[in-house]
Amino acid sequence: MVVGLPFYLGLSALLFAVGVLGVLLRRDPLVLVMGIELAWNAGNLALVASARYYGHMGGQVFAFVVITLAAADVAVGLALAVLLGRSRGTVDVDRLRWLRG
Amino acid sequence: MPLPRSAQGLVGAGSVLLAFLAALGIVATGGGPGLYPFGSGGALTGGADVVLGTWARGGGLSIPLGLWVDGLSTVFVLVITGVGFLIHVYSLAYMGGESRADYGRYFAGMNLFVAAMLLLVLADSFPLLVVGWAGVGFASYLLIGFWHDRPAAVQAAREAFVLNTVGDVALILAIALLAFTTGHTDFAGTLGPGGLAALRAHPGASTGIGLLLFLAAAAKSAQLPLQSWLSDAMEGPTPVSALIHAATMVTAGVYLIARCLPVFTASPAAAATAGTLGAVTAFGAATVGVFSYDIKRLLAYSTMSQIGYMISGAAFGAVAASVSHVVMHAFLKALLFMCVGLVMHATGDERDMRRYGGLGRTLPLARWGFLAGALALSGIPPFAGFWSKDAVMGALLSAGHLVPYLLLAAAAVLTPFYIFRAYYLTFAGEYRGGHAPHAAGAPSLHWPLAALAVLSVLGGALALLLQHAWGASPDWASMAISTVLALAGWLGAWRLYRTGQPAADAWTAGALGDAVRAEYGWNGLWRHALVVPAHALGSWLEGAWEGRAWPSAEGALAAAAGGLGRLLSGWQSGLLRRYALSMACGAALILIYALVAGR
Amino acid sequence: MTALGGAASPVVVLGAGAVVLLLLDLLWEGAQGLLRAAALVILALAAVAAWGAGGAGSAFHGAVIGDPLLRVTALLAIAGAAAAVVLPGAGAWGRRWSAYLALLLWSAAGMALTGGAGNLIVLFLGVEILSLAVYALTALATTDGRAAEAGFKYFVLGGVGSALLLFGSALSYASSGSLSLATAACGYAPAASCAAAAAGGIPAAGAVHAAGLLLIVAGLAFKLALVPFQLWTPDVYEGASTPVTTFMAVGTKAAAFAGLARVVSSAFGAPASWVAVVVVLGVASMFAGYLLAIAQPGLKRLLAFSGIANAGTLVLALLAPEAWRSVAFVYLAAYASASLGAFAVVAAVESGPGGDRVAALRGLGRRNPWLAAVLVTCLLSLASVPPTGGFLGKLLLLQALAHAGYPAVAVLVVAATLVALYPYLKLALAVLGAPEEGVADAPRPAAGPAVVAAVAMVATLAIGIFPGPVLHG
Amino acid sequence: MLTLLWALPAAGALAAALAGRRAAWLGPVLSAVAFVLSLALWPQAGALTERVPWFHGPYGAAVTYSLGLSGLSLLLVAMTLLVTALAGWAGRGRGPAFVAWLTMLGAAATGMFLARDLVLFYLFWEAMLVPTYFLLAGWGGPSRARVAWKFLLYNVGGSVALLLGLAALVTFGAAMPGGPSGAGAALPPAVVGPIALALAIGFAVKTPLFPLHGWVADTYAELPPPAAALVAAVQSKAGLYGMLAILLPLLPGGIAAWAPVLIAAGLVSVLYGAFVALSSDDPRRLLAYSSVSHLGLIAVAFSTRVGVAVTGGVIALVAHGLVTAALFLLLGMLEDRVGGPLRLRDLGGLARSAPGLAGALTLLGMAALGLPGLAGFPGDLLMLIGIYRYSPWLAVAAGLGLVLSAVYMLRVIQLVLHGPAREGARAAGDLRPAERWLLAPFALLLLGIGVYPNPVPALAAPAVASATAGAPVPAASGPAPAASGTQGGSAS
Repeated sequence: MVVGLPFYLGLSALLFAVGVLGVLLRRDPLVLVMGIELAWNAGNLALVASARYYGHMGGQVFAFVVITLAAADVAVGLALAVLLGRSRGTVDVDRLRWLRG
Repeated sequence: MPLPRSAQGLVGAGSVLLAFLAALGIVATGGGPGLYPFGSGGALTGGADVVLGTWARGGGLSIPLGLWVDGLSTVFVLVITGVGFLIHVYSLAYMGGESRADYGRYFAGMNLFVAAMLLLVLADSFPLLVVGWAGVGFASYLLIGFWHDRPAAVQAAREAFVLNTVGDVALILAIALLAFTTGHTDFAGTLGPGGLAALRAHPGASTGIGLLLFLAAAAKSAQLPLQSWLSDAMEGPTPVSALIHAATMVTAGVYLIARCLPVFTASPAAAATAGTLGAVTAFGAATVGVFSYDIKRLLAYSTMSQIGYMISGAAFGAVAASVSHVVMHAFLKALLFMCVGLVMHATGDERDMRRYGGLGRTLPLARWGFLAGALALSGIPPFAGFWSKDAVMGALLSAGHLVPYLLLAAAAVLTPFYIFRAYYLTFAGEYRGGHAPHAAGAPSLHWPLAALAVLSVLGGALALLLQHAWGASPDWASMAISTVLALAGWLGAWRLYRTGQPAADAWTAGALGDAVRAEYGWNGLWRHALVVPAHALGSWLEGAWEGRAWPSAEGALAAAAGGLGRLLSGWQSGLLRRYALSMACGAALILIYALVAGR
Repeated sequence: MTALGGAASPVVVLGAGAVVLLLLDLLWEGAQGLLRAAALVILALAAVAAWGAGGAGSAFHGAVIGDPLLRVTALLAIAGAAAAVVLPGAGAWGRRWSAYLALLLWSAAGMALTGGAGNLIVLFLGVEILSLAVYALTALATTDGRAAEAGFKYFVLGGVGSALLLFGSALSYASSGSLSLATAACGYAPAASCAAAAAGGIPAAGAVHAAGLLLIVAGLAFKLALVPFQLWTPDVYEGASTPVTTFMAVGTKAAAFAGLARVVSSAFGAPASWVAVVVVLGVASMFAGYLLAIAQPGLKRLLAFSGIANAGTLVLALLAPEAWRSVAFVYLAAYASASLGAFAVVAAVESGPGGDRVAALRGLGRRNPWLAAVLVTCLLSLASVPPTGGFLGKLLLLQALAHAGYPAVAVLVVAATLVALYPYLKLALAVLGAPEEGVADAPRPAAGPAVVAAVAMVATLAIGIFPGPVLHG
Repeated sequence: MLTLLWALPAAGALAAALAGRRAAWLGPVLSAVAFVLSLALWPQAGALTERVPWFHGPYGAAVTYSLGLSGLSLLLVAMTLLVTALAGWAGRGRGPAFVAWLTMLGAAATGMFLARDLVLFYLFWEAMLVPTYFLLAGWGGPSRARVAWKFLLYNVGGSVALLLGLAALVTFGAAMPGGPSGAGAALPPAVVGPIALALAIGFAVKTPLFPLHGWVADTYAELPPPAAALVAAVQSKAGLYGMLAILLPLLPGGIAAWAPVLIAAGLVSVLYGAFVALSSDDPRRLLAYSSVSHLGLIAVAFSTRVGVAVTGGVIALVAHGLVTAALFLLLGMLEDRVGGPLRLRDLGGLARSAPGLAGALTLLGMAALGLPGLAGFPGDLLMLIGIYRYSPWLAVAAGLGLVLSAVYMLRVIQLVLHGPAREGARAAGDLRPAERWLLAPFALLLLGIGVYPNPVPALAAPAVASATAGAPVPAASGPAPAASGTQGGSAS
């Protein structure tokens, strides 16, 4: 049974869901960053699979761009997490309630 | 800085005299009262239309600005200016007691009245007639409430004006219906042959117009159902009552119905209604007159009654008879009011007849004047009233309108009774008043009275002349009956009150008398049926709606907006993960919608 | 290829400029005035490039499209950046002042790129460059914890937003086989331009494509702060320093709208499911934005919600296929100038005792008439009262909606305007009313905010009275 | 030249605002100059236009700054400028800022009456709100803040509805009659109904008609009398002018669809206003309710689209403006004498101590209730004739409104003037010469229009014709009224 494109799309949707749930359920900033990365990579997977399916290079190039941007994103994210830890002492996301209303 | 008293008087009376002379000028140049206004088919043909310009034009309707001179208007002009001048002279001395400012204000009011009345009778289109019509109402409002520090006078003035406004609005609606039916608002267009044809083509509309015209006439001439204001209007000075509420203004209604004869010929139903109501008023007012104690109110009811005659006469087509009665009535009623004026001056403005008595000796001129007026009013030949009142009754009898005739006949008996009751109570027997009466007064009070007395006695000739000119032939049979009726009424009063004893009047005191004196409770009816509920509705609306309903509605709106704002700000909880949750839900919803709706 | 007039020239000028600034800082230590002047020069150059790029046609084989939309987006981004450079309040950066300026320029470049995006890759790239720079700008603005909190919140939610955009692009690519925005919505465009998709023929291509397109719309809706993705906006606006907030309010909205317009405009004509989503999001944002603005104590938060509401209104312009460009340009320009003016007043007032509390602003008219005049004009423009630009924008929007056959939506816009009166006019009237006792006199505004305020006020009124040039981008 | 008409008072206002006390007289004087100028333009009424291209909307609809002086706008402009000048002169004691805002309101209203482009009309329409708000907020009575806010919400709400209607009109290329000929594309029938409703709501708030009248009584009660005089004389006319100049000519179909609703609202306003006026004790609120009642009648007359009724409405419009302005100014003089706001209960017997003032109040009161011979009557008469043609029962109800107006206006005259003198009236001195000169123009105009009203309908004829073009003449039960209305002579 040939594993066609829909299967890959299904898998990437699953991955995307896991990533978003990771952001929703966990309180540790680092895990949040991981969740975001997972969601991004789900997109990558779908891109690469469809590029392979259509035989274009477009999808692959897009994947490379996404990978580099993900790296930059993680760098900024971790820096912000460290800054947050230093200035607020705690690292629990739910304690961030100064700004509301 | 008002003018000196004499100058005010001169200007006031002089201007009316000049108007009278001008009127005589019209008569001299052939435009005289001889011109019977209506042509063969009953349409308004005879008469010169002096057009000055366009009063207003818009939307396919053009209202001319002009004067209409024919027999009918000339007669009225002569009466207004003639009797008006006499009353102005009379009031020169009568109003002597007022301050200089009030004296000037009085004559201003009187002149405004005469001007408005002349405009009313000379207008050549209905809108201009309404201008005069309401001007007269406004002048009467000013003059009834002349002594405006007396609450009774102010209340009477307001009641008079409001009821007049009801009449004005009825007249305006009539004009609207006329314009709707005949496409015009001027006399030539509406009452001329073409207009008459249009009216005949729409009997329904003609009846409507007729009824509305009667309602307007009823307001102005104090006929049922809008008659309650006239008796209260006696609060004004006596010369005002004489001019406005006896001789001229109250006859404006008669002029209107006479002028609009074509409408009543086009719809017999309206004519019958107007005629019958006129007769009922004549009879009703006469009964109230019999029981009255206040002499001015008595004369007011007498006027109401006599105008009932004129209205029913005009409505049933006897224009000549009814107009001649207008003229005669102007003479005799002005005369009676002047005599009452002298009596009131003598007795310190006392109006209750029970405190009169024996004034014949102290006021001989007033006594003989009152007698002459009474004889004329009662319709006893050969005095003035007989010729015109009988002509009206004769016309009704010959035309076969039995019920109105019987009512007028009954009134014809009551009239001599109540007027001679007043005569004897005032001038016969002993003086029952407080302080001793003193006869005084300048000559200017006396010679107008004398002139009117002569006219009341010999006026019959004028009436015959007019009726002959307008083609009405006297009816000898009804003359006989009228004479018998008048003498019977006089005999009754003579037998009962000859000695001038107060006991003779005891029978009018009872509960029945009070009810009748209150005009059968009619005044109260108006007040409770309309005035009280109007004020109640007004205060409820202001209290409930303006006071509470609107502000609370606006307050609720503002509160809702604020509340919603606070509710939503709860959503802005500040919790990062809750934000992420609502984002995820949003994306999920969109995804589901895409899969379901997208192709 | 990269002549000054090329479609991508503004991006290049801004990017290179940022690098030059960092080098300058290396050579002259701490010369803040010099760096500020250099930044302004670079921005001016970029503006000229943007003006030229507007008519330059597509570059990089259609990856970047130079048209009036790009010109307007780039110019607004540059205006926002210029305001951020001039307004005070960025002092906390101290030694790292050149880094602040560089990040500003890079973010502006990202906005210009998003504005001119021709295909999905460039769109995603532009959005990410823009976002990353702004996360940093927000977080490092002040030393207290609020900025850090705002920055991190913005980072996490921004990450999820970009994930939506990415996954949407992937699905769209999967079903249509093409990355170009011209055919992104080809599931709905006339069949001719989507021949490639037919060839691929994966099962349920239509549904997958619809999902892809709408997820892209959702991702951009996050950036535009439309309901339900708008929760981050008030916290981030309040947390960040005023110049950064000003830049974000003007630039991000323009860029995100341009991206959305490009994605959606290729699908005009065909009955598409995105219309319903855009209408629902737009109307919800309008009402939520104005209602939430009623009870806001601070002017910055009030302007945040005003931004949400105006974004909602702006998005509705897309419903009119022919007229959306001119309507959007006028509305965007009017919103931008009004926001710039309002934020300039905030910058001037917030250092005073009352801060940007609405209560402290009461009676500003008596104490500082010129500042009050600017604030009132901007508030009137936001409440779309003539003769300001806001009114004209709304008038054109109503016309477009009426002509495009959406009378119901037009009525909703009018109803929302009615609700908008309450917050804006209440504040405007309080400003002009009598001051509360005990509130000290407002400090004389520094040169920066005064200039920005003046320019913004003139721009708001000019758009209202002579909209000619703006109408055609 | 036309721009001068509204630019002069605007310049006067600015001068008064900037130069302070010294230039307070400039506002009224410049308004008076503009008034004279407007009279000078009388012969060219209908022929004068001014047009400057402004910008092109998205659908090629050219929006131009264009002014035009039709007969109707000449009437309203002249009245506005006269009232602005006199009210400004009466109010100059309250400081230059007051005069500035007052004159600015006059200028905005003049501009609106002259505007011949829908967008320009809307600009002036909104511009009228600003000065009224500041007059209220600055010089109002005790609860001025709440009332100013309520005024703003009602009016701006109404004008937002108007914005929707006008925007749609401009989109479909409709242009105001007399303005540059727009694309003139016939509006698609489906759209006509809703646009007419939007415009009707906008105009109804300003007129005010029954459900939307909440703001009138409070606003007139809070505004100082000279300001209330101008607001009452000018703002309420804006609503009705809008109906006549925009709604009727451009959307005949729309009006026909909404006529029953408009007539019902108008009729309720007539009776509601009259009844409430009957029992209100504050003369300012009473004048407000009498305005609601009278303008409701005019709105009914316009909605019937019968030529005679619309002509009558125009005359009544001008008459109401003059009468209400004069009554408010007189009220101001009365309040200066008695000190502070009046309660009808504690007034009385003024006729004794101030005969001049009594005469003025009686004359104006009579004009207000439409006494024939004064300006109120011709308008009421023609309106009733026209309304009768539309439906007899409507005319009867309108007639009831007139009777009620007589009752409540007389009540005011008698409570203030007659009866025993109460302490409130004792201090009142009679009218000073300056005050007599202030009221003289009103008295003259009211008498003039009352006796010879023809110039007014003649001026308004083109506007009436365009407003009632194509209106079905209700089938007269008799022969159709002669179209040309020949002078006298027998009807067909």
